[in-house]
Amino acid sequence: MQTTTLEIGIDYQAVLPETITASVAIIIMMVDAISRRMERRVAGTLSLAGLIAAGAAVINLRDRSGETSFMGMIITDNFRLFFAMIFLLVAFLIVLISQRWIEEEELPIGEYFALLMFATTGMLFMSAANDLVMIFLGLEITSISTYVLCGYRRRDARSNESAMKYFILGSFSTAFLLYGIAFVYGASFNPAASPVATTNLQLLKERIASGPLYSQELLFAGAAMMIVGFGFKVATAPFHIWSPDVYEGAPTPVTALLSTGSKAAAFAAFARVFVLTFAMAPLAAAAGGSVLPALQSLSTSALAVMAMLTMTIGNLAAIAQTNIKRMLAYSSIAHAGYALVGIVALDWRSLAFYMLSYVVINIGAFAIVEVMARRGDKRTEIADYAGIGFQSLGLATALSLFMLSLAGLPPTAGFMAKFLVFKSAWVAGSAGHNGLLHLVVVVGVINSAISWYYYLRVVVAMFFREPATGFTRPTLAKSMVGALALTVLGTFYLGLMPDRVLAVLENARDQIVAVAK
Amino acid sequence: MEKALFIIFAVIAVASALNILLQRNPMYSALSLIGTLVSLSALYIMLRAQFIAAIQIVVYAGAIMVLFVFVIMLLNTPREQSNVDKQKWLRALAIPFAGLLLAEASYVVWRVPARTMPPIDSSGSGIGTTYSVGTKLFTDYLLPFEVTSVLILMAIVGAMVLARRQDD
Amino acid sequence: MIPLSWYLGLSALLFTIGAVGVFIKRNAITIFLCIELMLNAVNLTFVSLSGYFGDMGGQLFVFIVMTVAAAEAAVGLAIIISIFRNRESLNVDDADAMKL
Amino acid sequence: MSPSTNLAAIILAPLAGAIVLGLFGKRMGERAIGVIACSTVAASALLSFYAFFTHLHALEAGERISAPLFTWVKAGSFRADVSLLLDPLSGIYILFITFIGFWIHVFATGYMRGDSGYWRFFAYLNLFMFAMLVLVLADNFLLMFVGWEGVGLCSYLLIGYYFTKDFANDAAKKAFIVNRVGDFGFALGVMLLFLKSGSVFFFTDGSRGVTGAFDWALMQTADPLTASAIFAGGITTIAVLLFVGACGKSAQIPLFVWLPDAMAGPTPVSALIHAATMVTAGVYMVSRASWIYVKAPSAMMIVAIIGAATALFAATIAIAQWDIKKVLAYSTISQLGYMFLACGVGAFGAGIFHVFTHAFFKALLFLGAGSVIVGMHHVQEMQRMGGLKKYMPWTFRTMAVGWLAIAGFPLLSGFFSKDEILFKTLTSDAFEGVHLLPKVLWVVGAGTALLTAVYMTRLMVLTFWGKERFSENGASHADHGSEHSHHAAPSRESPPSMVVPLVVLAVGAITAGWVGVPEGLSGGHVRNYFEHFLRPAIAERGQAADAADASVPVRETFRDAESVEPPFKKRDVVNENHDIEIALTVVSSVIAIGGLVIGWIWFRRKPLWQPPRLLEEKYHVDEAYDAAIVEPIKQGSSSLLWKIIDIRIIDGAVNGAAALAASVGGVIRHLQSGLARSYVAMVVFGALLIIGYFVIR
Amino acid sequence: MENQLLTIITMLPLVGAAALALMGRGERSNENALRWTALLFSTATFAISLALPLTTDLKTFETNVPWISAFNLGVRYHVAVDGLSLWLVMLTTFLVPLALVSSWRSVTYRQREFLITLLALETGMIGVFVSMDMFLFYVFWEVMLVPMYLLIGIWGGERRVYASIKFVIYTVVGSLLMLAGIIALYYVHGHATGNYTFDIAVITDHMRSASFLSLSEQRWLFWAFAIAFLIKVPLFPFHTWLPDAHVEAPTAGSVLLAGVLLKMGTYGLMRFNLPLFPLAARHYAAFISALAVVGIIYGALVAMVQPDLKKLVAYSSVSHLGFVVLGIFSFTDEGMQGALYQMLNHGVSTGALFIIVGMIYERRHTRLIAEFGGLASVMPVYSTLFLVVTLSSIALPLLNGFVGEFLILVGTFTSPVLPNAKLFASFASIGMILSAVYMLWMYQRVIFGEVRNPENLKLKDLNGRERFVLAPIIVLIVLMGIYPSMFLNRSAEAISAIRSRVGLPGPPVVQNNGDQPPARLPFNSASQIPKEP
Repeated sequence: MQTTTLEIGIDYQAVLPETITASVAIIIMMVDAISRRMERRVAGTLSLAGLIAAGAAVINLRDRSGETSFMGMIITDNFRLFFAMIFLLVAFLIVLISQRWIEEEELPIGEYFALLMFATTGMLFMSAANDLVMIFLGLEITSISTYVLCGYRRRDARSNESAMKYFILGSFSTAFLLYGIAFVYGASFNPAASPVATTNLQLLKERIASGPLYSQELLFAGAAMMIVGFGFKVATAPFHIWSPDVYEGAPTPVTALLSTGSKAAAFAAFARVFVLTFAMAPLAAAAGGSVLPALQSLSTSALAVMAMLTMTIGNLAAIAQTNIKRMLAYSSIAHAGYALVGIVALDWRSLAFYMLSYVVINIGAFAIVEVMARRGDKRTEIADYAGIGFQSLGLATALSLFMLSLAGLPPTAGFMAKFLVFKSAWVAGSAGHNGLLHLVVVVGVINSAISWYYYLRVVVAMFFREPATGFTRPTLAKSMVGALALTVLGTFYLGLMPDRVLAVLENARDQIVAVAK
Repeated sequence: MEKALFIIFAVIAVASALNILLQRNPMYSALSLIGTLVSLSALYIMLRAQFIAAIQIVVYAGAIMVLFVFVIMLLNTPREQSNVDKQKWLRALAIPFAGLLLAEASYVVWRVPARTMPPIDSSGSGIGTTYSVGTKLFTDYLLPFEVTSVLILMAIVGAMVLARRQDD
Repeated sequence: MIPLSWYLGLSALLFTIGAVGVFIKRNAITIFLCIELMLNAVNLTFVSLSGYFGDMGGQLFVFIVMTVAAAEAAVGLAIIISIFRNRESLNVDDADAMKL
Repeated sequence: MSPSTNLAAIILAPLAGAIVLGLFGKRMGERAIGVIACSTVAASALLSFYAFFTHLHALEAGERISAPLFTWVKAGSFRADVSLLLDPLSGIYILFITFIGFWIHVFATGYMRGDSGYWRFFAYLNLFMFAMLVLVLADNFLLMFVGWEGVGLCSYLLIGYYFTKDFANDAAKKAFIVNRVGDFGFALGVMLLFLKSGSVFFFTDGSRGVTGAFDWALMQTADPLTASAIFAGGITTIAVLLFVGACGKSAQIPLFVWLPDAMAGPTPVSALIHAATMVTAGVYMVSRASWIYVKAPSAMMIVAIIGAATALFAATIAIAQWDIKKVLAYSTISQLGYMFLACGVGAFGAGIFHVFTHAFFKALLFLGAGSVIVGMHHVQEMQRMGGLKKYMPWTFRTMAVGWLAIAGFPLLSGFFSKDEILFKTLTSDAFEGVHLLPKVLWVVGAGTALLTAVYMTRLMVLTFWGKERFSENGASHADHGSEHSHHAAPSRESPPSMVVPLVVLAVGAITAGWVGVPEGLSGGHVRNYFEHFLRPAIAERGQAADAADASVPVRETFRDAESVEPPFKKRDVVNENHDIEIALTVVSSVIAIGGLVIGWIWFRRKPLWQPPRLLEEKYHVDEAYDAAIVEPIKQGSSSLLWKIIDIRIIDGAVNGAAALAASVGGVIRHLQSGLARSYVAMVVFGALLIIGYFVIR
Repeated sequence: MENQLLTIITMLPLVGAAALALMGRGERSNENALRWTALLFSTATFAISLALPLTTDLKTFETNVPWISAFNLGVRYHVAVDGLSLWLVMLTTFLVPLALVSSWRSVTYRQREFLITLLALETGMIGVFVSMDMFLFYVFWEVMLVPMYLLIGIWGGERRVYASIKFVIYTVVGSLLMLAGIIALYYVHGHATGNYTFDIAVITDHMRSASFLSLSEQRWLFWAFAIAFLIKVPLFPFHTWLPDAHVEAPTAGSVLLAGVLLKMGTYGLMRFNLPLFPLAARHYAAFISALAVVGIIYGALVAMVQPDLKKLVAYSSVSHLGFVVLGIFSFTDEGMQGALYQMLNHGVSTGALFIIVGMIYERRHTRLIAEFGGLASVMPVYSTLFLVVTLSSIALPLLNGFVGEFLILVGTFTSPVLPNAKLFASFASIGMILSAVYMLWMYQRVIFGEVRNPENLKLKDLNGRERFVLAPIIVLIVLMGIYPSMFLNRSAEAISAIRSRVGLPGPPVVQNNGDQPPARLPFNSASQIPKEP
């Protein structure tokens, strides 16, 4: 690596998607500043255009396989591209479901979309990161912008509270993550190598795999602290504790973003570190040294326990909820548990597919919650949904579909995702003779069964109960209709014909292959 | 000599840090934190991080803490207005949690192999100088550096949006 | 020569103090200060490792962390202002509208 | 007419009648219904006679006419065909079934006149004929079971014919269920037989590739006469299980309880189903399976003892009943016991002979009773009859024939069959080692015969002689003070449609016994035609064992039973015992006449003599069953199984699991205090755990 | 085109549902159009499905194309019928139109959605029976839950919410365990043979040629599958969802629930548990048979004391399905053929019973037995048809129930695998007595006696539509009783193939069958084996 000269090849293409989203954010701010309020809804359109352009930029990178840019700071591989597409999709859908909402709420429009774009930029960096510093930065960009978004309805005490809780706990856990990074940095010291210590993930992997390490303890403690940090961001037990309150208080589209985009981004970073760096290629023999296997088995068992705990807590607590946003928050915790199984199984592909499916379904669900809630998040109790089934058949059917898909009903995306994750875990457990992984699968399926109960409660409320008074059929904006159509179709598409998407994932020539060669 | 300096600054840092917790007035807590920051800055110099030490004073102790003090004064809180403490039991957790966390950290630190600082590079381009930091920042850390600009911009937007007056 | 572990130990001590502060203090600003203290503790670790390794990476990381801390401070304080306007209180124990 | 068509037509004719009546009967007049019902049975009867007499020589020669129709059930190695079999045993059965059945149909057209369910009644009755004929013509156990359950069904429908009356419905249900208990044994017996022999067919038929269970049985060595053989799962077990079935259908102890209640049905039904035909199906089945029984002496002993016990037991109850039909019902049970006694001592032929004669005189008696009942405007209590002789002369005359026949008055049909049974019982060698048993059984049989004569005399006396008690209250017969408001004055004699069958049957009751005059009466000069005719269809003790021992091809042994005199030990015994037989004939004549005389004297003097309560109340068997079986099951099912196990325990566990999950959820929820600082503490706690795990490992 | 027939049969109802959804929304007169459209589609499905039994070579209907091949998943769209599924498919297509007609007038609330749900349910049910790929099977298995859930929940009785949720959760608990089992089996098979596939026929074939599952693996997998199926059956003590679901479900729902859904459990046992885990099946045969026998007697006893007609029939289903399970685990041709036959019988008879109960419920809006009595006087046709169905249910010879029940008992009695087989059969035979007790007692209380409740006096006898519904069922009841060979012959080969698998690797199961060559599943699955991962 050339560090002494100033000749650094700047590969603009490699950061084009992030550049586009960040630039769009800035453009939105500028347009917002110079335009009158009535014209400000152009911000949404601008965001959509920017996202599509960013998508094109991502696709443009599809031929790269594991090339690093910016002195190893970012890497362009299938992992990055797939997750990038997920984030862009999330942002796209969130923009669609926010357009009408933000106007009705009479909140600053330009800043909202700008912050959304910034958050997207952060997510994109998280999936692209090949260095812990980039992960840290991406995480912070995402987090800080979502702190603001949570408190976006400034006059609403619940929104404030949500922002404050998220902020305090978020920064607190970031400190842990950072401390973990520092430890890992320290552990990587090798006077014979250049640079002597590093936060570059590829280098870290090589050093951990082949040794010698400066201090094994530092590495392990660092890994543990990073689990705390990531665990917090993806909301796994026992670090899930913030999410119900934050989700409930945040404006509904923001909740949708939090539970999908930032969760997926955190999972991307999590997987980048714990699947692609701190672990051996699945089924590969130990390359030498015993540190990597030891670390891997430690994190596998810790994460397995966390996964089981997470899904159980999420599901059981969801049963007792009466507020649909809060219920979806707990459901989101449970899903973090299922997705974590993908990391436990060291299979980022099924994790990625899980995230894609989950994102589509969950945004769909939140979109309907948003429509039903009306201005100021007023109708978010499950009781408010009583009997609306036949008064607003389309919405109710769609919501039922999302609920059942979240529960894992075939042939929808939710089932396919769960199936792949559990399959990976089972296969990994059988191949590695790790009974814990089998246990994870069994606990997972039992939890899925439990989850049916509370997901069905929504269906029960909508279709089986007497109609509540005072319900009027909501009108849908075109953008909302588009979002719902996309999510409904996506739910079926991913469940019925996942072959295409899976093939994209499968053809990934990723780091593991590169390292193995 | 060095050890004496270390001990002095370390004691100041820890004492100030503890003072943050002991003070009821956030203003005093903020001032205590400045004490910690300054003593850390001194330690940074001992660790051959002159540039970092400098910005620690300028940026951290200066800019950021001033921001804090401003906000504290803006909100006009000479004392904690509300004295509700719904979770007294948390105090009871403080000692065991602190003890455990410290024990775990110390165990890790204890196991870190001993190491002496490398000799100072005579060329003057050793670590910690403005030159070396600058070089590194615009080569290896170019992208992170650029990304921080996005971060800052976003923080400005966010802070603006939240802290604007209500009737805006 | 000061052993590396002294620095690391000091850093751990500061981190712990910060962490404990976060959950025993009630004033939002003080809590925030404690978080800043934790970040500084981490910075000390980075700098000391960097110094003992003769590697610039740690210091650069600290540089980035400081920027982040600044951004976080701006947003965090904005949030605190915003909540103060609604509640006239900085006590985080007052904020429990959403629970269970 | 080929045998297949002939036999198939025999069973299909009544079925066709049943279907036509069932579907269209509602819109027909009574006359048309009567014609259809009677003509189909008449057709069946004519066809039966045709079949029987065209094949008489073949049958006498021991041939079996089989009529395979189609394969009914085939799964794995299990196979059962719908195929019919005409042999001496089924031949005799179809003759008297169709013959008596026809006359009872005729009688019923008169008896049921004016009933709103006329069409329904005859549809059921025709259906019964079909089922009964299937039962006796079946060539395998499964098809036999079809008829077996089919007659049960028809019995159910006809007992409950007056469906608005609860006692009729209860009786119907009781009949079906008690029969099901018997069927339970029957089915298990068939299964065990299938397990052992690999077939449920009676006889081997190479042309269809079926092997016969009886041929298998023939090859077996006989089980010893021990109690353990009953439970050994061998041939004795099969025999005992089959007998359980027979007990149900033929109302033997302990499953007899349904038959008295079954009198709730119209009287022709009682005559046809519950006297002449269906109830003798058990005897038929046991005789049919004689091939098995002869290898199972323990089972034979059980059959004999149960038969004798039932005979005596039912007779004692019969003496104390007031309802004319109940008397006849218990009498039927008693006579059925007689038949089983015969089977049990190995005299299957004598048993069948008694079935044959009994069919005539018992049908006659029931129809006579029916005629009386119609005349009395549906009063059945004998306390309120008396002196009917002059109102209903033909009924009286024909019933008198029946009375004498059943009492065993010399030269009437009952005399010969009963005499044969008693003789075979006394001289039986079926129970080697238990020499006393035949004598005990004989004493029981003779006692029963005496009782039979007595209670039948009581019935006749109470009904036809003495004072006319039409206006008396049935419940308090001795109390003249309470004048009952409604008078059941007898009308004139019943219409010809009822009287003619009575006369026909009376002739039968007199003459039916003459086809099987015991050889001993003629000193062995005249062959007992009936017994001889049946011989190819019925196994005898020792026969098969010899066959097996001598490795003689099985088929020949019984095919040529007539020409080649096989070394039957029993036959020799019979020959030697002609003298004994004559002596016994005298004894039984004395018993019969004595019984008649005793009855006459006693009941002419005290017609309303109060019998012992215990007998009048039927030994409280029904109540005991209720208390010991029915109620515990009902209560247990309701309060224990349903309300405790199902709702409390199983559902409780399910709902409990759900509640547990919800309450755990509630607890977890309370971690969520809403206070950010506690969340921080929790994060620290989690961090401590994970770091601790990683550091310490 | 012909080999797409199964797909057409499966999907046609769904197409009908879509058509209903798209039909114009007019006034009330429109409802008739909706009903007729639904009936048209379901009848067409039945008509097309008639091609199945009329074709001698069922293989021609097989469709086998890749579905999800990424990730080396090897999921295929493989549909086929064999002797095992043929009649169950027919049963489904037969019952759905009848269920539709039976609720012709009774469902007025949300007619359109009701019909859509019913048709969607039909697709799900047929799909389960024709799937020859575990993945596909699972998809249909779960899909079918939703319409049933909605049927109970929207159109059900008072406690419909409780009942519907109970139904779903019970089923889902089992089926998700089965999912784990499917995944495990998939891996074990793929790992051992190198051919990662969900294809039932392929795996079954491999299982036969070289047992790749150890005994302990078999045991675990056996239960993973069995629990799902036994809950669905439902076997004692997993049965408590059934009475609730039945009582609350609308008539059409009950008919299909009892008629078809329960069969999926027993079908699954025969399709998966026996051929795939023969050792485990043999090992647990006694245990499951014991549960089955307990279920037979228990179900009958509890049925006896039910005050509610539907509950009574529901518990009788527990009893009857106990027979089916018993027959399956006898591992004899007789028992298993009988079990299959009994599935059909139960579908027809119990379906008819629910239709019959629905008919008086429509008239009186109560199902309590005590409310009735004496209906024979006012509704003679109804009473007669009711009687035939009752008799079929208590297994009267020459009606359908008898053949199945007797074969099962014979099979159990002669089972070489069960210890104390005779004892099992004997206790099961008690169920034969008890079924007569509870059915006849119920019949007596409803139909016989005087009309005591004046409400019952004005009841109208069956109208033409109602007679039309019951007529085909009655015909089938009689036909199946008199000429069962028509049905048994088609399934014999498939059954003995399964039986011979369970027989492996021990001695042949039935003494008299030693000379038969072991039969194969009628699918040519060998061609797929060489695929390398």
